[in-house]
Amino acid sequence: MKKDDKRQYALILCDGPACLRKKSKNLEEVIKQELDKRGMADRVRLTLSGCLGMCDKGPILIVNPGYVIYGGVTEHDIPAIVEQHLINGEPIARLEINEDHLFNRFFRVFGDVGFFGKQMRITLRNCGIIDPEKIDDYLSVRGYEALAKVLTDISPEDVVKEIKKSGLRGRGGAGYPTGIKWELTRKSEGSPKYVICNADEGDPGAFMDRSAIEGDPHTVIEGMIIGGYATGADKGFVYIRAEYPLAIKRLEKALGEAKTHGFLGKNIMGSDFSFDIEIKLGAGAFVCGEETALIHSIEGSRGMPRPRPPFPSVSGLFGKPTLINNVETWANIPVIILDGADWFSSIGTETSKGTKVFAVAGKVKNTGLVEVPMGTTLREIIYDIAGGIADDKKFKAVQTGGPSGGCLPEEYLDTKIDYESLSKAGSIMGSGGMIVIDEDSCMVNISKFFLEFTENESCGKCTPCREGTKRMLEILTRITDGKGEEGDIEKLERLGNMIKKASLCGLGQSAPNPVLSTIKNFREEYEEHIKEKKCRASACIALLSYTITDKCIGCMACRRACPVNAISGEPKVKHVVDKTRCVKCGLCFNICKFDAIDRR
Amino acid sequence: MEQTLDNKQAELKTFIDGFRDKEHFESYLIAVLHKAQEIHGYLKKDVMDDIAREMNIPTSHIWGVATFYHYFNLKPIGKYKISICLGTACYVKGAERILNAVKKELGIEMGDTTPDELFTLQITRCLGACGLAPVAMINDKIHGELTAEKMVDILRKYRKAAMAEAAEKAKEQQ
Amino acid sequence: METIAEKKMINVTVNNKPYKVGGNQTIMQALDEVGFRIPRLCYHPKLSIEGACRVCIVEVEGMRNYVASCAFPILEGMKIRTDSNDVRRARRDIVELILDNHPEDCHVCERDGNCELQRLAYSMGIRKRHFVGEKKHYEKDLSSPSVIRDPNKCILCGRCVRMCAEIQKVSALRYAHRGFHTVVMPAYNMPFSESVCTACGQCISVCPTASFVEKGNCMELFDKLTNPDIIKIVQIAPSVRASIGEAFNLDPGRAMEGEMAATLRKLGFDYVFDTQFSADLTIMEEASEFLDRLQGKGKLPMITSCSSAWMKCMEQFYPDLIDNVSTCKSPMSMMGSLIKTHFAAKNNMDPKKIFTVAVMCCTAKKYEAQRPELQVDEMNPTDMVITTREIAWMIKCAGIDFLRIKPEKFDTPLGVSSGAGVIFGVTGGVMEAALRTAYELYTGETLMDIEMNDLRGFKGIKEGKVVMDGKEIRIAVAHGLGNANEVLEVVRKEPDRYHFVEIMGCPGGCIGGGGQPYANSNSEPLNEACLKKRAEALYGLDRTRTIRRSHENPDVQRIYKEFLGRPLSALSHKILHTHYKAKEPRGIISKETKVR
Amino acid sequence: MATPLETIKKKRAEAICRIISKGYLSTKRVYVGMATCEVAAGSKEVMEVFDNAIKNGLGDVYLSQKGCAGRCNLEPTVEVVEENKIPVKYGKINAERAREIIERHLKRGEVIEEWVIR
Repeated sequence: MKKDDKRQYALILCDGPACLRKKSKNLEEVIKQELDKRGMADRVRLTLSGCLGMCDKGPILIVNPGYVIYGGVTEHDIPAIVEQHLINGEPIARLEINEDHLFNRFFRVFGDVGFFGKQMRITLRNCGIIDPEKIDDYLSVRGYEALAKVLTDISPEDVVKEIKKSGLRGRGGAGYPTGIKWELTRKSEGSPKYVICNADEGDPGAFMDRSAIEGDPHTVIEGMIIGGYATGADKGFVYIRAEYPLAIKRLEKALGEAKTHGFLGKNIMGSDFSFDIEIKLGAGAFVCGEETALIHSIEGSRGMPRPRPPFPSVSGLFGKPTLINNVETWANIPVIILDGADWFSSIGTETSKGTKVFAVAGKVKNTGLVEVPMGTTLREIIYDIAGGIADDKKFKAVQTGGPSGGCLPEEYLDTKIDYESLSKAGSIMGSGGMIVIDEDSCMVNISKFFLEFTENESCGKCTPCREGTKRMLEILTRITDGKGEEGDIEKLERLGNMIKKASLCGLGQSAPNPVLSTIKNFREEYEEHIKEKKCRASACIALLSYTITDKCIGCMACRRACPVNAISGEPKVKHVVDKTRCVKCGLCFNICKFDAIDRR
Repeated sequence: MEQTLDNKQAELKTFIDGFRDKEHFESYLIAVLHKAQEIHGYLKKDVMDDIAREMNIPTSHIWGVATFYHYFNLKPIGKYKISICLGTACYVKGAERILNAVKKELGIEMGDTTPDELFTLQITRCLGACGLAPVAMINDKIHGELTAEKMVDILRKYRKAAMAEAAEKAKEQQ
Repeated sequence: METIAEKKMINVTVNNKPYKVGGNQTIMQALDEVGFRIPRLCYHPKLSIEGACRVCIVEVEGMRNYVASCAFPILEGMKIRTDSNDVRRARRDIVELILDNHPEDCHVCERDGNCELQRLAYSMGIRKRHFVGEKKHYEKDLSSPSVIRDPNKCILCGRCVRMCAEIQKVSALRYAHRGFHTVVMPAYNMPFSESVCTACGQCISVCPTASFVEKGNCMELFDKLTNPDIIKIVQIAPSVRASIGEAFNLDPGRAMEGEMAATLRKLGFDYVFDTQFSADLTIMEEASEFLDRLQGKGKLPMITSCSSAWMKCMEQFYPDLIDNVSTCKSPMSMMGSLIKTHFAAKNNMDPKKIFTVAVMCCTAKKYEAQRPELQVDEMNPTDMVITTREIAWMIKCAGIDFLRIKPEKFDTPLGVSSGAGVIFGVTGGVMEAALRTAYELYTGETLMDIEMNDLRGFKGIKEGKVVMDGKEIRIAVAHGLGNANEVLEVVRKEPDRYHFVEIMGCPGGCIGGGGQPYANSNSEPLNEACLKKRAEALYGLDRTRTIRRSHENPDVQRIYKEFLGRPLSALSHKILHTHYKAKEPRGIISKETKVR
Repeated sequence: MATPLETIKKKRAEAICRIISKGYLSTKRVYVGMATCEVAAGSKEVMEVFDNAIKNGLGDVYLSQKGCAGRCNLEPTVEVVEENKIPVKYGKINAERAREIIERHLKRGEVIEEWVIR
């Protein structure tokens, strides 16, 4: 390469805790200085990334294009890297490490984008990289190699051991250790056994599973086949929402191609293991995300949960031992097999290993799908990845776990994401919905929204959920309608705590969470609604009051518009709203051209 | 071409027959209901009666299943099915206003169909297009970044298109 | 069945006190064993576990949430609390939530205070209401002549749904819709009368409230009783006398035969006859029909036809077996037919002025009474059917001191019965009675050993053999339509397996009928001990009769001599027999689908 | 008989050959996001623009669809990957912008900075 080559470079410097400990922090400065010195600053973009999962070889610096990974980089290596690699185009062999984890492919393309910097893509490693409708694309990124590996030389027992060792926990919400689930199903007597992929993603605002299946369906399929092999099942079902036609189409196509290639069907890849997968469609019932309800739905019944035990691993689909994991959990399996349980368990926190996908939505600058190592803080996700609050508003709360989760205020922003710490903070990991709420949203209204959802989705089987959520919703509605009564908060707490502990299934047991957590963290907002009939976010329409300010020029527009004649005033004289007549329809507010209507 | 009723019945029967050799034949009820709805537009009593006979499932069970899942329509639906997304992302971004605008424009409530059988109004929980919030789906097309005004415009376009189509048809028949 | 002694004993603590209980059972069963009685609602020992009402929750140490004791297995070392303030309050709140969505008309409710919900509400200490809000509001379904369905009183315990599907295998009822809008209803929310409902009334039996009640005819009957222009004739079924005492707080098992005769007379009936008389007549016809079939005149096995719920079930679910079913009308309809023909003629009465009432243990008999195919000379044999519960109420309403009434005899000629007629009311009884007569008709010898223990008791399906003149007669007895289904599937597959099959629509036979008194506070619906005592009452009456075989009933003999000629005569066929035909909607019994 | 691992290696090699035979080694590779969310934002039209351009003679370009990378608010997204260069990620692409990418980036090698996702 010649010196006048103006090619651009992207450097990715690992900012993970392990690399930080090895004092790579000042590397950032050193690199910048060196680039400045060599007049390269405009041709090189330096991005800090979250843990790249190569901690034992850190500090890590990656040079793109070419995706050359340098390990054990010290500040003394920087001038050489800039000189030899960036200017002369010759990678430095002595620093290069040969570690190619599956997730790295994503970073080859996206590693220099700030949004992806702090992310680590394990389950979504191929999403946005490959053509999901071509098995060739999947094969080219070591697809089905994990399956081949277990079929060649790992016994089912050892696969289970490996999954246990990885520390992987269910990504659908509760975080039950996946390996133990596998082991229980493996050890259960009964035949046939079944494997189920729970793709009934129903949290409002969560679309991780859809994205994963639409972007990389084969990963899920491969995970399921390995699960079948490990537990001794020969049949799998993907239970997926009917509302996801494209995901269904891609999954169907992927299943067809996998069959053609002999990854599904009789004697997979010449082994004596046979396995098949069928798709079963949901039909619009959130509760079918609960495993016993899901089983009933596959069986062709109403998706109503039943008491456990017996657990599905003992008596599940058609009364047989059944292994149920959700999409994200399944997508982790091939990675654990190929990159090893040891590597996998090196990512994350003490109790929660690996990564978690979140659908970040709400009032942030960059909404989107985010996969981060466990242990990343809420603040990092909201501010570093999602770019902070949109429109320069003030952060108010972050809601995780959807209708089963809770709302966390600012003081919890430095909570490290894992199952335990989120639940300690009063929320849950859930399946990965993350809604950021700013000062324009009313917490009572938000909790009403979630409760409306669960009340509507309650299957109606058990009393606490069926009747209790209805009563809670009635109370919340009257609070937001300005008819709240003294004692309503206590009633909500009393019902909420009872429903939590007495309901039959997870849906009911978690239904009061949004209400209880907002009462805990934003009690003053509830009190304002009830005692002062005031909504500080101006979101509860019935609590708003309209006044006309001095900006009014007396144009009569609002007076004419008011449907109940609550506005009076002579032309060219400031008008007045009769609050006793006002029905708070907001027409005057919308029609005023002079910004003279004050609504609060 | 409009399918005749006999053809429709035959199509459903063929679909059901495809499951007959499967283990747990009855467990395919929901798939069959999906298909029946696809063929007939909604689940009518005599179709469910047929399914009951073909699959040997009590009608009360089929009714229980059909009423449990919100995806199934028990009444005829309009030419255009409007699903307003009330997922969290859309809600936070004002989906309720869109919903109210549609209700007002069409003069119908949730779950209803306009008297001209053009529009059916439903809500859905997250279409997975949160980046475009608030969104609504009309038949299979997703409309994003909606405002109340934009939504009303869209509805009027659909109505205009349908009327033009009807006029065209009337012309042809003449 | 495993007995307690066979269970491995385990150690648990309940409210901090140690207990030894049998393992391999639920927490609720274990607690029952050592003298606790956790409140319960959706649980019923004969039905599958639902775990839905959450009234039976307890605390178990180490578990985050409350545990439904009906559904959770008891485990070694478990530390259970039934009495903490938290769990007590949670239970109370759950019951209040149910109550909050229930009409508040207890003082005018059909259950007359004998309501499980009301008892629960009281015992939970609900004196004030905290969460009152919107209540559900649905139309009552009055379409069926037998059963009224009132969804407003339904608390969604699902016992009726499971009863209808699991014990009866009829599946007329299911949950529909969901959440707060869940309703128990027939398919398509069709009127009950247009559903596959067999009118057996077992939904009423298991309902903890008054969501299901019989279609009452009491007020209409009071009207008739005061009408001097009509002749009021009543008959009373065997099983009513075995259970009516319970409606007056007597322990089960008191047979009140003469008391009933006296009471009915006091109520204003002109003639009080006994269905047991026509039961004897049924035996004469049915035994003869059986012997005919045995000799090649008709299809075997022959299946009994006295149970009205079974007959409706047969027409909708088993039309292929119509020819196997005996053409005999039920004893109730035979009685009505005789009253309006022979009895009227003999006493110079205008049959059109006769009003026949049947007091039955049964709601399906209300349906039977309307059947056009039972008519004689275009008259319904039975003009009105009232249940045990209804007559009990009428007795109270009319101010009759039932418990101190002096027994009287039934009127003749339709009031004398043999012991065989008595045991019609209990499962196996019709078969036993028929065999007592058939044996003698076939062999010419009197059957001495007439108490057939093989056919007694509450096993779902009972099989037996009788040898008549060297010919082996194989018989089967099933009670409850679910058990019947099993036998009938056998009949379909192996038509030669049985010669004679008895089917009763209700568990236990008529003594467990859908019109019988509600269980009292110390028992539960269809409690087997209670059924046993009712059966014992009937077997006791049989034992004390001097005449125990139908053909020995002198009044039966007389009626053949004076009127009918002989069994299966042309007149018999006209008056006492009928034919059934297939009915829509057709019933479907699924092999796999469970109640969900 | 070959072990599954040997089989998979062979299959992978075959797959890569097939991908290459479809023009993977072209100088420029264009990826268009085609998940539900991207389609909703209009990526189908974008895909058509590229597809038509290739059909009408735009050479040395490999076109493929891809799943959603997660940048919801910037959809539809398009990547242009060239060997030895940092892949260029474009956001909020519509048909018109797609045509411009073809003219400026694919034909003339100019990265359209203002649409690049950083």
